[in-house]
Amino acid sequence: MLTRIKGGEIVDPVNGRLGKGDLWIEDEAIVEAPAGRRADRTIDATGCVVMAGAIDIHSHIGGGNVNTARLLLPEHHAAHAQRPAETPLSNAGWSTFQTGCLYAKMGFTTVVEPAMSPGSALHTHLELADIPIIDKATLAILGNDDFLLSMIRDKASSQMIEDYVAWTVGSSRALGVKVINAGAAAAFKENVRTFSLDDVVPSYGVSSRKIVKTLQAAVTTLGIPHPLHVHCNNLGAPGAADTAAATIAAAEGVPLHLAHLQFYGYGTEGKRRFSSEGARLAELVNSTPEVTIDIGQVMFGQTVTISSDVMRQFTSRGTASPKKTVIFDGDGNGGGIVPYRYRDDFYGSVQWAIGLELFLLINDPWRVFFTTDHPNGAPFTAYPDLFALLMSRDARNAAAANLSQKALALSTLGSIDREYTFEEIAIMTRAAPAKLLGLKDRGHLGAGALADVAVYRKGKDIAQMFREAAFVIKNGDVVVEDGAIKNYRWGRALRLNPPPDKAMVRRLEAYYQERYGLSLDWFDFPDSAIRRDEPFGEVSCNA
Amino acid sequence: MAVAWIGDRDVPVAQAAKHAAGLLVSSLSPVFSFDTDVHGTRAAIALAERVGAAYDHIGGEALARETALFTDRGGMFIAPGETRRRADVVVIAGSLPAHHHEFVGKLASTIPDLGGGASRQFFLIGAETRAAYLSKVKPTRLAVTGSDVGGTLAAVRAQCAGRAVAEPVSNFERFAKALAEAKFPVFLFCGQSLDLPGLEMLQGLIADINRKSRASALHLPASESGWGSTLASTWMTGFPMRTGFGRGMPELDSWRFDVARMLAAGEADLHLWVSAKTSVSVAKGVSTIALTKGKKPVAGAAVTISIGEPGVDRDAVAWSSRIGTLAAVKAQAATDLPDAASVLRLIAEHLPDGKALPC
Amino acid sequence: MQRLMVNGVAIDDTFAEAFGMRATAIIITGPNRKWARQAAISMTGFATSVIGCGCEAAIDVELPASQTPDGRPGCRVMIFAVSTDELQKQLQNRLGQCVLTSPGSACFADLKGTADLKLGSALRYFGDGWQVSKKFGGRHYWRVPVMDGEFLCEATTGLTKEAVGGGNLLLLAESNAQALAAAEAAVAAIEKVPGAIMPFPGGVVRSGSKVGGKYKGMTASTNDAFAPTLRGVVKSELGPDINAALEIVIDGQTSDAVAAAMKAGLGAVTKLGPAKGASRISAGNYGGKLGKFHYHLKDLLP
Amino acid sequence: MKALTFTLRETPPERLDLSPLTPEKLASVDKREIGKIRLGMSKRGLTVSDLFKVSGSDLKTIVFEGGSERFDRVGTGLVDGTIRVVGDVGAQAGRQMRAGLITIEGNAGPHAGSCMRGGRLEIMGNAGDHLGGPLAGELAGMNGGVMIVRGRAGAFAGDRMRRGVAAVLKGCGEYAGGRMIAGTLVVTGGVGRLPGYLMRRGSILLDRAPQELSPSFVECGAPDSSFAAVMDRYLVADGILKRPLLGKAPGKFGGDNAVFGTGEILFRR
Repeated sequence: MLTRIKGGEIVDPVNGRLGKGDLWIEDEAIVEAPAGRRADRTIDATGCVVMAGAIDIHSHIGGGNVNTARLLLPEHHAAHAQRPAETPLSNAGWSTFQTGCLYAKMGFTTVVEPAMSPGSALHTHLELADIPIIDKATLAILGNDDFLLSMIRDKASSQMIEDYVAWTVGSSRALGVKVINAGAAAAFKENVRTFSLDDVVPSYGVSSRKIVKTLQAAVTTLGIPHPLHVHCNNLGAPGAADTAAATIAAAEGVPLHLAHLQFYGYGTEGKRRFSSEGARLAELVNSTPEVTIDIGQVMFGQTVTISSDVMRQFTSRGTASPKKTVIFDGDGNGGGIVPYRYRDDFYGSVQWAIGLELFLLINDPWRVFFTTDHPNGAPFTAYPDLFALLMSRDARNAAAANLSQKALALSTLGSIDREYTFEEIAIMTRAAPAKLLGLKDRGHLGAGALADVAVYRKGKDIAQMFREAAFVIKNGDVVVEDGAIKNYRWGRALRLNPPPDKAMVRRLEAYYQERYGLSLDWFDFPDSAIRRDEPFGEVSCNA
Repeated sequence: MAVAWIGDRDVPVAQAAKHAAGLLVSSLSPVFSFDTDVHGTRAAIALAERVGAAYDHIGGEALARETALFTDRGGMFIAPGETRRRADVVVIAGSLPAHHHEFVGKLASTIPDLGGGASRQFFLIGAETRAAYLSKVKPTRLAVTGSDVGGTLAAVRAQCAGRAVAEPVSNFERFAKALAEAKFPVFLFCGQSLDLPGLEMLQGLIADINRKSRASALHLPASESGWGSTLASTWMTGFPMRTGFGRGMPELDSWRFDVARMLAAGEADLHLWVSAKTSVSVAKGVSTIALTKGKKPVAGAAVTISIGEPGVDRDAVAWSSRIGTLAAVKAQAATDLPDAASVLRLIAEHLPDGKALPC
Repeated sequence: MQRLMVNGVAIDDTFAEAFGMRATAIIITGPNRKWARQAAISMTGFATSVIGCGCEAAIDVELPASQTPDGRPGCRVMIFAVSTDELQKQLQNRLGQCVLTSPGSACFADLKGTADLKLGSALRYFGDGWQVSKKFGGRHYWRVPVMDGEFLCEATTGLTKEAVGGGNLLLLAESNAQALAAAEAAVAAIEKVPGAIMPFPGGVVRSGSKVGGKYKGMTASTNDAFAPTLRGVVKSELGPDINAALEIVIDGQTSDAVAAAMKAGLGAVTKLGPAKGASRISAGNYGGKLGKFHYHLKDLLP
Repeated sequence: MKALTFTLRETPPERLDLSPLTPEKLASVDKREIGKIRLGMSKRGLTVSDLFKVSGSDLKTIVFEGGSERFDRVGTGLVDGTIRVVGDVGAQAGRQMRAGLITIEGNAGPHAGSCMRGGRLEIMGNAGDHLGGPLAGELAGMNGGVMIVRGRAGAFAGDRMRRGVAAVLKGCGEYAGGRMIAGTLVVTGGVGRLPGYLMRRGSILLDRAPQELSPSFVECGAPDSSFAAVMDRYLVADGILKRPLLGKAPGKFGGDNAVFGTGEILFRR
């Protein structure tokens, strides 16, 4: 089927296409304007902005810890307003089904769950498979697992470590590798309560830095497109900016991605010893081209923090609101669920301002990514409001007027005039994420690209524009029209598929038999276990 | 071989499914109870939404208590693998159902290899515990005269915090010493022998210990399929089991949607039963659709369709306490009996809108 | 000065001049009348004048067991001060030192006012974490464990800004014995008036004062115009037949309470008559310039 | 004006959600639309006019003539006025009510007075489990007001109670006052096993010594108590009890020592 999206304002920075024009789609792909053919279907995009489908690189949308958070907070789902049923299970608050619908309505077509414990990969993929419409991907967590730490301690060859990383990525169907507070979860099991970049994991004698560098090297050598995705040490602690700075310095010319940098932007100035280091971190990012970051913006209201940084979550259980938490010592990382309410008080205001400072002071939209670390800084449903804050200085000032002025005085936010353009938004949320993740088929509107398209009706209310897209097209299907789901379909989980090294498989089989009394089969699964047609889409590694 | 019946009459599966669909459509208050794998659960919940049904696990009492621990309090938990590799003190709170004895027996025959613990000591909380499967490791019994496991847990926690008790815990000095020296004590628990207050008390004890040192709890569910269904229900609807769709949107109510209660109270007019392991007893005045593994129709059931047992007749995805997560299970002896999900999808295809289930 | 005569007692045509104050009232109960009174007396000791004591306080009325919140004998105690802060401070100190300490005591609010003063809310910390808060029947209590059980104390009591301090009667007699008899009669009558207290010893003050004095720092000094031994050397208010004067000072929950108290006192003294008691009754004032409340004796005659 | 009266036609064939029928919710409903309000909670979805004959118009005084154990959520969130049920009710009667008066002349199901914050809920018959208790996920139960059950209550009476006074006159089941945060639970007629289990603060007041206590409760003496005297007088004066409950010097168990040990069970000796 041939579709013509007519008369919209096309924003496609990758192909340098900016301005009014038509976009043509044939079946699942974008095509050049076909000479002499008539469209089977024409979508009127007059007065609209036309972009590629958005890509979220860091959003906790499924897997064990996310599900535990749902289980912990039934009273929050119950508070959801009653809505008429539209599409299967889409009125079930904070479910997989609703997640896909809500993302699609905002024009997002690919979302990465960034914290999959390899041991519970099947559970994660089953949840992702029940997220409709959009494509998904996961990052596999390494860096607190005994097998890796033991190899580093025993000075295993880099080849062996790469084989292990490749096996983990392949068997867990991941698109990349994440390391979370490297070594801290292992140290916490031995009753260590704080852990910094150069602290050493007991029983292994391996430093956090060593773990990060080892994984960074393996990821790079294996040609995994997405650089090692690092959740630094000391998240949330006043003074964590020093840790983040040290981690940025540790990139040493090799690509490294730092997740939710906002949560490390905390200094120790002022009466409360809590201040913004947003400007300092932005400057460091600007001057370190091999580093990319995402923000983890804080927006106000009730949320729940979900993290595999079990040490950090344990530490913050006293701030839980409502007062109930789950702390899980898993194989490797585990995790913690701590409900939290961001208030527009001093601390909340500082956090809010730091995120915006990072967004606005990091110059290169190709290296800064749009996230709230859903749901840790805010649920992803707050994205439209965040777009408005980035694109309008007036909107920022209006929001800032209601916050703690003492807190804002400790940040540079008030002095920043920058407003994001549609082109920059398209880079940050489409082109750059596709490049970062190695997804060549999306993030742009050039011929041959996957027909993932978001059409937004321009208006004064930027938040409203991004909240309910006029049209969203996924793989050539119109899935959203005027903010409502029109078509239910099943996306895929994008994965890498490096071939497993036979010696490594034998080694792991022996390891699991000896240490767990289980065969390696327990930790793998056939694609058929997902029970969807083509549950996975394969992405190739760099040569 | 017949695999589907309408009443006593054997019919093709499609005809039975069509009849079942008709009953579901005309039912005003259908209820589902099931004991199946994750995919059976997914299909059952998707069908429940379509026909406005409430669903529960078969014999869901203990599961409801374990669920309530998570919804009402949360807690600290540990993976079974870490338990095996780190636990130098193992405390069994209450008794454990037989299907966990093999795993605990493995704990008893191994020692920790991580975290520095050199041996493994066992303690049992609750006077009623008789753990023959642990006889080799000579567990120390912690009990309070005249108290059940709930009272004993309370006394253990009070004594650990240095507060007075009316009646002391037996062998407490030994336990206190073991805790003080332990690298990583792990408490094993199950909702079958602990009620919700007992489960909360145990978690309180663990929270107290974690102020200064480490400890955690290993959840050994009363029903593995029940826990798997709980996880699937939670991601699909936002709610665990005992959720109903009577008003369109999912509502969680562990009292109202206790399916056994609903049947006893005459609140349900149709009962869809899904279990290849156990067979339904048909309630009076309730038309029953039985998806069960049998060679004969269920007496009194309006429709019976024979299904394969997850992991036995059919490949399945099920919760496993061995790894503390969902596992792909290969059929032990594959048969061509359809799995529950296929039959449920088949029924859905005969609903008036004819749409496929989303699961 | 014109004088009215009532039952042979001369009444000066003058007025008592009084001031607005802050006040509160509480009920103190005990295991029996003796210990209820003991706690109340201790609490209101050394509370004769705001000049030197920070507050003025006394038992208002004694309450039988049937009229107290916990069914035990009790006393209604009133306490007056010039500011809310001072009142709170005095209340807290006196409650803590004199009521909390007294065997078997309990303490309840007995005034609904415009603002709250802390009672138990201030003392609860004595419980060192073992104190218990209870709210029921629209009231809030603290229970503080002590050596004979629990000190039960309502969390707060009311503050009134309508209170009046400094109502007075000057009782002038031919002899000391007659002056004292008149004063006792007045006190006995005024004790029955609800909402009015007499903070001086036994309700009586013999050291009436004037404002200021010749020595630096003295805010008040002896009322020389009414001192019989100075009758010849200063401008005296006393006639030749007067050899002793005693004053009754009255603080009231309201202005009406002060007036009622003065009226009761006047009635008792005039009823006693000059032979056994006072031959003349006057009142203290500052010419009407300082206090907002003026109680003319002629308006209060029986 | 005559009370707004809902006269039940026949036993309801499904559970009903009666939360729409409160003075404040009905205030915004056109009188002709009242009959169309959906009450049924199954697919059947019966409406007001399917179930009731409606008469009267005084929104502040609502009467249900006839009740059923399927009457759920009667008086949810009541902020003013009175609701009277001449009959039984189901689950969650008076849930989250803030003020006003609800009288149930028959029995009530589970979670009666769940999370109520104020007002008065009076149940003439028996109540089910979780009297005043929170629903799944909620961390506090009854949070104020007065609740009286003139009959028996089930297990977990006063679960996670935080404030207010709840009284059960003919005894209740196990875990009375379990997980209490604060507040006062009065029980005459005996309590089941393990009262006060996991209570952090609060008072459980009994007319007799409890039978099966957790060993984490310890005996704490019996001095004269002004509190007992004040509470006894309040309970009688407020029409909750006919006779004083605790007497001059009640006995005390302190606990739950598994938690902080700052709760109490007081009982008449």
